Amino acid sequence: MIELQDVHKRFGGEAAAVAGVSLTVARGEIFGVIGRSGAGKSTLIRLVNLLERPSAGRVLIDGQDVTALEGEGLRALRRRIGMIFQQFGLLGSRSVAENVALPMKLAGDRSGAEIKARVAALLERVGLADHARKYPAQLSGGQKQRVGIARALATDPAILLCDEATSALDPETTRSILALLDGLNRELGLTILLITHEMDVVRDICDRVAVLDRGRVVEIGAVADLFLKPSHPVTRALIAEAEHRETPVRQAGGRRVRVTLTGAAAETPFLTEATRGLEVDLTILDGRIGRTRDRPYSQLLLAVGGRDAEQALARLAACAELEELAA
Amino acid sequence: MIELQDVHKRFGGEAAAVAGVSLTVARGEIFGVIGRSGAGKSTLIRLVNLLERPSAGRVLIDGQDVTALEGEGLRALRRRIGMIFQQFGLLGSRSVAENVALPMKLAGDRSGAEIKARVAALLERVGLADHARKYPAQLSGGQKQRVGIARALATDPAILLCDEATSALDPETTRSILALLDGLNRELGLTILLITHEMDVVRDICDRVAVLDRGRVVEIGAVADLFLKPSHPVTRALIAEAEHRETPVRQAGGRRVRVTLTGAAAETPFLTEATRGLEVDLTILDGRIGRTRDRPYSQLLLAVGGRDAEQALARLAACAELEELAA
Amino acid sequence: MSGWFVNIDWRDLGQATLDTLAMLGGSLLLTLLLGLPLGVLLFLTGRRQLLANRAANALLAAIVNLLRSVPFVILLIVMIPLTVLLVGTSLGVAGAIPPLVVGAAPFFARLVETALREVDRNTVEAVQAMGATTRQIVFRALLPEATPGIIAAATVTAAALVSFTAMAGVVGAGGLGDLAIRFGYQRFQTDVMVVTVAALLLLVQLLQTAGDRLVLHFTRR
Amino acid sequence: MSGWFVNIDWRDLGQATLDTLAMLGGSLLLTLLLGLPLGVLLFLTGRRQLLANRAANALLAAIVNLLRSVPFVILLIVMIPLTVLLVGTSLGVAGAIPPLVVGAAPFFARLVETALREVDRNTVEAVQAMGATTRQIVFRALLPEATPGIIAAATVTAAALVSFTAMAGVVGAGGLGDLAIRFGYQRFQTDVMVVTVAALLLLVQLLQTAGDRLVLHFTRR
Amino acid sequence: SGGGTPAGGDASTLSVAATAVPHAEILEHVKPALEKQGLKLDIHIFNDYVQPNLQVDQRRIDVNYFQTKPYLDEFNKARGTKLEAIAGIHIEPLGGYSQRVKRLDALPQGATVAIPNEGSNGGRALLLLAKAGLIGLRDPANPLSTVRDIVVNPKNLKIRELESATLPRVLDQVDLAMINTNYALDAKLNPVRDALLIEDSKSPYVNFLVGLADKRDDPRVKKLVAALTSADMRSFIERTYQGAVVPAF
Ligand SMILES: Nc1ncnc2c1ncn2[C@@H]1O[C@H](COP(=O)(O)OP(=O)(O)OP(=O)(O)O)[C@@H](O)[C@H]1O
Ligand SMILES: Nc1ncnc2c1ncn2[C@@H]1O[C@H](COP(=O)(O)OP(=O)(O)OP(=O)(O)O)[C@@H](O)[C@H]1O
Ligand SMILES: [Mg+2]
Ligand SMILES: [Mg+2]
Repeated sequence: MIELQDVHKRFGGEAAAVAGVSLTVARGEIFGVIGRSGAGKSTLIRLVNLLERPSAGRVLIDGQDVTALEGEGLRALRRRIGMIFQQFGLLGSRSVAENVALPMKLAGDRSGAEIKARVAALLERVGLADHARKYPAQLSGGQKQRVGIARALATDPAILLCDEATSALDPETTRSILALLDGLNRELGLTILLITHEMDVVRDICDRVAVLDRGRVVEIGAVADLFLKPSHPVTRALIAEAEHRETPVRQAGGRRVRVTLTGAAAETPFLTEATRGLEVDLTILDGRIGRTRDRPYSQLLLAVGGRDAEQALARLAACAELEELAA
Repeated sequence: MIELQDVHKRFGGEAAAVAGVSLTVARGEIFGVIGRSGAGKSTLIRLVNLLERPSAGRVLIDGQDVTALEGEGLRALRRRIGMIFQQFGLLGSRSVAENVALPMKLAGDRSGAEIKARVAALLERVGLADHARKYPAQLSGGQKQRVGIARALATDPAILLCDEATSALDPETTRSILALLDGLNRELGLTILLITHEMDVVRDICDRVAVLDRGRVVEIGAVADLFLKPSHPVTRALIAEAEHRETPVRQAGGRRVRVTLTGAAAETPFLTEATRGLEVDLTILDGRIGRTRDRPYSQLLLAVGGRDAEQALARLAACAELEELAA
Repeated sequence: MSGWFVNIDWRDLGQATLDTLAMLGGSLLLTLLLGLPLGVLLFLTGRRQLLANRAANALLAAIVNLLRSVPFVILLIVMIPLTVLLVGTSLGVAGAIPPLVVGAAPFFARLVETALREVDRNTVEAVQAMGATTRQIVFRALLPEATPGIIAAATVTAAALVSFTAMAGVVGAGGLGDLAIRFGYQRFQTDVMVVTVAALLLLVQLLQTAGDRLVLHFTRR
Repeated sequence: MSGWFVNIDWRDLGQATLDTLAMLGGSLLLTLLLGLPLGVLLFLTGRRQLLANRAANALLAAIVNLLRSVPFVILLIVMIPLTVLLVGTSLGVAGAIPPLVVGAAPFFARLVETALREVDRNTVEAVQAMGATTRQIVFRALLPEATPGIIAAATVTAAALVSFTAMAGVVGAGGLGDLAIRFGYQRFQTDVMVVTVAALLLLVQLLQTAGDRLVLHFTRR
Repeated sequence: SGGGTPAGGDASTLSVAATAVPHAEILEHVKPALEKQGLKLDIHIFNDYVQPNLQVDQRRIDVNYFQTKPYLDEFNKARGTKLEAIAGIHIEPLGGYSQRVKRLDALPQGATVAIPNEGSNGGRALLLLAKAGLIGLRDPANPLSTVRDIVVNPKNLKIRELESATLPRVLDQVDLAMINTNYALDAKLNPVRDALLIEDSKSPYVNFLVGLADKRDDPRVKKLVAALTSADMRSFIERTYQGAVVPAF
C-alpha cells in the first residue's frame, strides 16, 4: 500500500535527514517506526503525504508513483490519508469541535447534521465531549493531542500517519486510543504507519517495525522478533533502555542465561517443569512477560545455581530459546 | 522546600483545574506527579513559579509565602527555579546555543567565556553538540525538548520543574536525561518536581509521587508503595495500563496469587525455594521485575496448580506478600 | 481674538463631519474588499509560499508599490477619467472615494501580507495534509488564523484613510480635514482648526477602540 | 505635444531626488527610533500584558491617535515653532523632518504594537519563568521574536513617509513629490509627473525589496 | 534691519519667496540683469499661500511675490502681521470657462459653477459672477465674500468649491468654472479667446511684491522693484503670457 523506494531527504547543507530508505507497508498493516531522537522519523512520515518532497527516490501509494503529483491529484491522495502531528497543528482560531469538523467540511461530502453527529461521536471516543467549545489555547497538552487524533480520523481515511500520536497521553488514555486504532485496523482495514518512542505502543499494536538510525533503516521485522532478538546495536539500546535489558537489575551467583519463549510455549509452567525434582537455585534477575499484538512471550534473565544446574538448563533448552551470558 | 497549602486554580467559568491541593516537596527530593490527561498537572506546576496565580490557597518556597510576590522578589525566586515546559517555549529567533545561553545572560553573573563553555558542556550532555547553530524550527521534536532541558539547567537552579520533560524522547535518550537529573539531585541536592505520564520515569527516578485527579490529590506516597500496592482506582488504572496489570496476559489453571517481594528478598531464588521437592505447576501469568529508584522488587502473577500447591503457597507466604485473586 | 469659537459655523461643521464619515464609510469598505485579496495574492505568490511565482509576485508588488508611490493629490487628478467612469463624477464625496480606495488598498494589502506571514506554518501544513485546495487553505486556515492581525491592519488603514480625506478638498469633497485646512490654516481661524482636529481625533479614537475590541474578541489565547 | 520630456529639467529632478532621499533618510531613522519605544509601551501597557495599565495605555493611545488625526499639512504648520526650536528652521529639508517624524512615528508605533501581539505567549512565559525583568523580556524575547514583523512594519512606514514627503513642498522642502505636484499637477506638465512618479516608484520598490530581504533573513522557520 | 539678511547671508543677496507661475518665472527673467548689478536673487518656490508670508514676517525671507492686496489684508488682519504691499507688478485675470455653453446667458437653471476653494480666490470668483449679474452678494465690494453671502441667485446656480489647479481638469463635469489664468494657460486654455467672462485691468487683484515696512527702503529691494517694473519686463510679460498675465505698472 505504501512503498518507499530509496528515498532521500536533505535539508540545506545538513547531513541527510532521510538517507536512502526503502520499505513497504502492506494494506491493513500497522507498521511502526522507532529510532533515536533526530533519527529522521518525522521527516520520513512527512514524505508519505508529500509534506516534504523527497530529494531523491520514489514514494508509491497503491502502486502509483505519487512523488510527481501536483494539484488535484495530490489533494485527492491527501484526502485519503489522515495525519496526527507531533506538534498537533491545531487551528488556534477554531474551537475543538470546529477543528475536528474541518477535514469533513473541506471534503464537502457530508451534510451539516452528519458532521455534527460525527464530531460529537469522535470527541466522545477521545474523551473530550466536555471540551467541544474550548479553544486549543485552553486545553492541556494531552487534550490537544486528542483533538489532533479525532481530527485525523474524521474523514475515515484509508491510511493513517501517526507522528508520536500518544506522546502527550497518560497510560490509560494511551491504551484507549490504541484500542480505538486497533479496532479501526481490524474492522475497517485501516493501514497505519506509526512513529513512536514508546516501546509499549509498538509492542501493543504494531505488526511490524522498522528501526531508523541517522536516516537509514538498520533493522526491520515482526515486532516479537525485534523485541526478543534485537540484532542491531541501536535496536538493542532502544529496547534495552525501555526494558532495563542490558544491565540486570540484580545480582546472584550461578550461570546466567536468557530464556525466551514465544507463542503457546510461553503459557506453560516451564519453570517448574524444568526444575522439578532437581536441586537448583533459580533467581530471576530480570524478566519481561507480555504479549505482542497477537503473540504471548516470556523472557527471563535467570541465574541458575545448585548441583543440578546443568540438567535444569538442558530441560529449559528443550522448550525455550536459551542464550548464555557472561556472568 | 516547596509547600502547597490548599491551592485552587480556576480558569473563567470552567470547573477548577486545581481544586484544593496540599503537598510538600522536601529539599533534595524528586517528587513525581501523575494523573490522567487534563487532571491539572501542568496547571499545578505552573503555580509553583507563579506563572499562574492561585485563585485561592498559598504557595510556600523555603517557608516563605510567595503567592503575594511581585517585581524583584518574584524575579529572584524565579531565577532559582528552572523549568522545562511541555510545549518547550523556545525562542524561534535564537539558535540552539543562544537559547541555552539566555538564562545565564539574563542572570548576568557569568562572563561571556564562561557562558560559552557552559553552553557547550550542556549541549554535549543532552547530545546536541552538533546542532548548536541550528534554529528551533530546524530541530526534531526530541531535539527541541532537549534544548529546553539544557536551558532549564543552565543557571544551576535549586529547584527544577519538569512538565513532561522526556515525553518527546526515545527510551535511550530518556534514560540519559534521567541519569543527568539523578546525578544533579544526588550531587548538588537539586530538588525536582516532575510531571510525567511515563510510569517508567516515575519508577526510575522519583522518591515520592502524588496522583492527581480532577484537580485533587487522590493518593500520595513512596514510589514502590504506590506501584506495588496502588489503592485509588485512578492510580490502579494508570499503573495497570502502563504495566498490563489488571488483565493478565495469559491463562492457566490453578489458584491465582500475586506475589510481591521488595528489597533484599526480591533478590533471592524464592521461586525454586518455594517449589523445591514439591509436586507443583507454577505458570507465570504476568510479572514485573525491576527496581524503583533505590529498591529492587519482583511482582509475579502466578497460577499455582499440582498436588502440593497449598504447601508451595505457604512457603511463598513466608518470604513474600501474597494476595489471592479470583481465578 | 474676540472670543473662542466665533468663526465656527456649526452647520458647516456638521456637514463636514457627515462628508468625512461618508468618505470613510464608502472608501473603507471598498479598501478592505480590494486590499484583502490583493494582500492574500501578494502573500501566496511570495517565496516558498503556496502559489510561489516570482513573476506574478513581482508584478503585484510593482502595482502595489506604484500606487503607494503616487502622491495622493496626483492620484486624485490622474484618476479623474476612471473616477468619472466608475461613479459618474469626479467631484464631491463620490468623486473622492475611488482615489481614496486606490490609495489605501495597496497599503492595506501590504499589512495583510505581513499578518498572513505570522500564521503558524504547522497549522497551514496540517490543513494542507487534509487535502485542502489553496482556496480552502486561504479561507479555512490563513484568514481565520490571521484575523486579529488583519483587524489591526484594517484599523490602521481606517485611520490613514481619515488623514487621506483631508486632501479630498482638491476635488471638492469637503470633510473635516478640508475645513481644517481651508479655514484653520488658510484663513487663520485657529478655533476652526482646533474643533475640526478634535472631531477627527474623536473619530480616530472610536475607530481604534472598536478595532482593539475586535482584535481582543478574535484572539483565542 | 511637442515631444516627451520637453519640460523636464534633469538637474531639478536630480535635486528633487536628493531632497527626497534626505527627507526620507533623516525622518525614517528618527521615526523608527521614536516609534519603536512608543509601540513597545503601547503593547506593554495593554490589556493582560506585562505592564497592563489602563490609564497609561489610554493616554498613549490618545497621543498616538491625535497625531494620526491631524492632517499632515496642518501638522507641518502647527509644528513650526517646535520645528524651529529643534532644527533651527522650519524651511527646506531640515524643516520638513520633524513634522514627518511626528506624523509617521505614531503610525509605526501602531504597527509595532500589532507585531508584538503576534509573539507566541509560550515563549514570553518561558523567559518570564527565568526571572527576566520587563526590560529583558522586551529586549531579549519580544523584540527579537517580532523582528520580521517589525521590519515589515518599518518597510510600510518608509513607503508612507515617501508619500508624506510629497506634501513637504508646503515648507519649501522640495523633493520628487513636490515636483510632481508643482509641475505635474499645477502646471499640467504630464511628462514631469510621469518621470517623478517613476522615480518615486523606483524608490519604493527599492525600499520594499530591501525590507522583504531583511524579513526573510530574520525569519527562522 | 535687525535680522539682517538671514536667508542670503550677505548684503548683496536678496531672498524672495514666490509661487512657481508666473512669479518665479518673472523673477528668473530679471535675475541675470540684477546679478550684473551685484545683486543675487535667492528664489524660494512655494506651492502654498501661508508660508511665504510667515517666513517674511519672521524675517527668514526678505520679501515675497505671490499675492493680491485683498489676500494680504486678510492675512494681516487674521495673523496680526504688518506686512506691506511694496509694489504692484501684474494681474492674472480670473476668467469663467465652459465646455457646455457658448454664452453666459445660455447657462441653464441649476447649473453647476465651480470656483476656487481658497478664501481670496473664491471671493474673487464670486465678485466676478456678481459683476456679471449671475448672482447677488450681500456686500458686492467685499473681496472675502463666501458662498454664504449669496443673497440673490436667479438661476439657482450650484456653487462648487475646488482646488484651483483642479478646475481645468473638471471643466467637462461642470457648466462653468472660474479659473485663474495661470492654471488656464497651463491647461492650454486661451483666456482671450475661450473665457466667457474675465477680469479687466481695473481688477483689484494685482499681485504685489510684499515685505515688512523696513524693506521698502532697502536698496536691494529698490533694485528689484525697478527691474520688475521696467519696460523690458512689460514686453517680457506681454510676449510670454499673451494676455494671461497683464502688467500692472
Ligand atoms: N487557559 C485555560 N482556560 C480554560 N481552561 C484551561 C486553561 N488551561 C487549562 N485548562 C483546563 O484545565 C484542566 C487542566 O489542565 P492542565 O493543562 O493542568 O492538565 P494536565 O494535567 O497538564 O494534562 P496533560 O497531561 O494533558 O498535559 C484541563 O481540563 C484544561 O482544559
Ligand atoms: N527544516 C529542517 N532544517 C534542517 N534540519 C532539519 C529540518 N527538519 C529536520 N531537520 C533535521 O533532520 C533530522 C531528522 O529530524 P526528524 O524531525 O525527522 O527527527 P525525528 O526522528 O522525528 O526525531 P524526534 O524523535 O526527536 O521527533 C534532525 O537532525 C533534525 O535536526
Ligand atoms: Mg519527530
Ligand atoms: Mg500538561
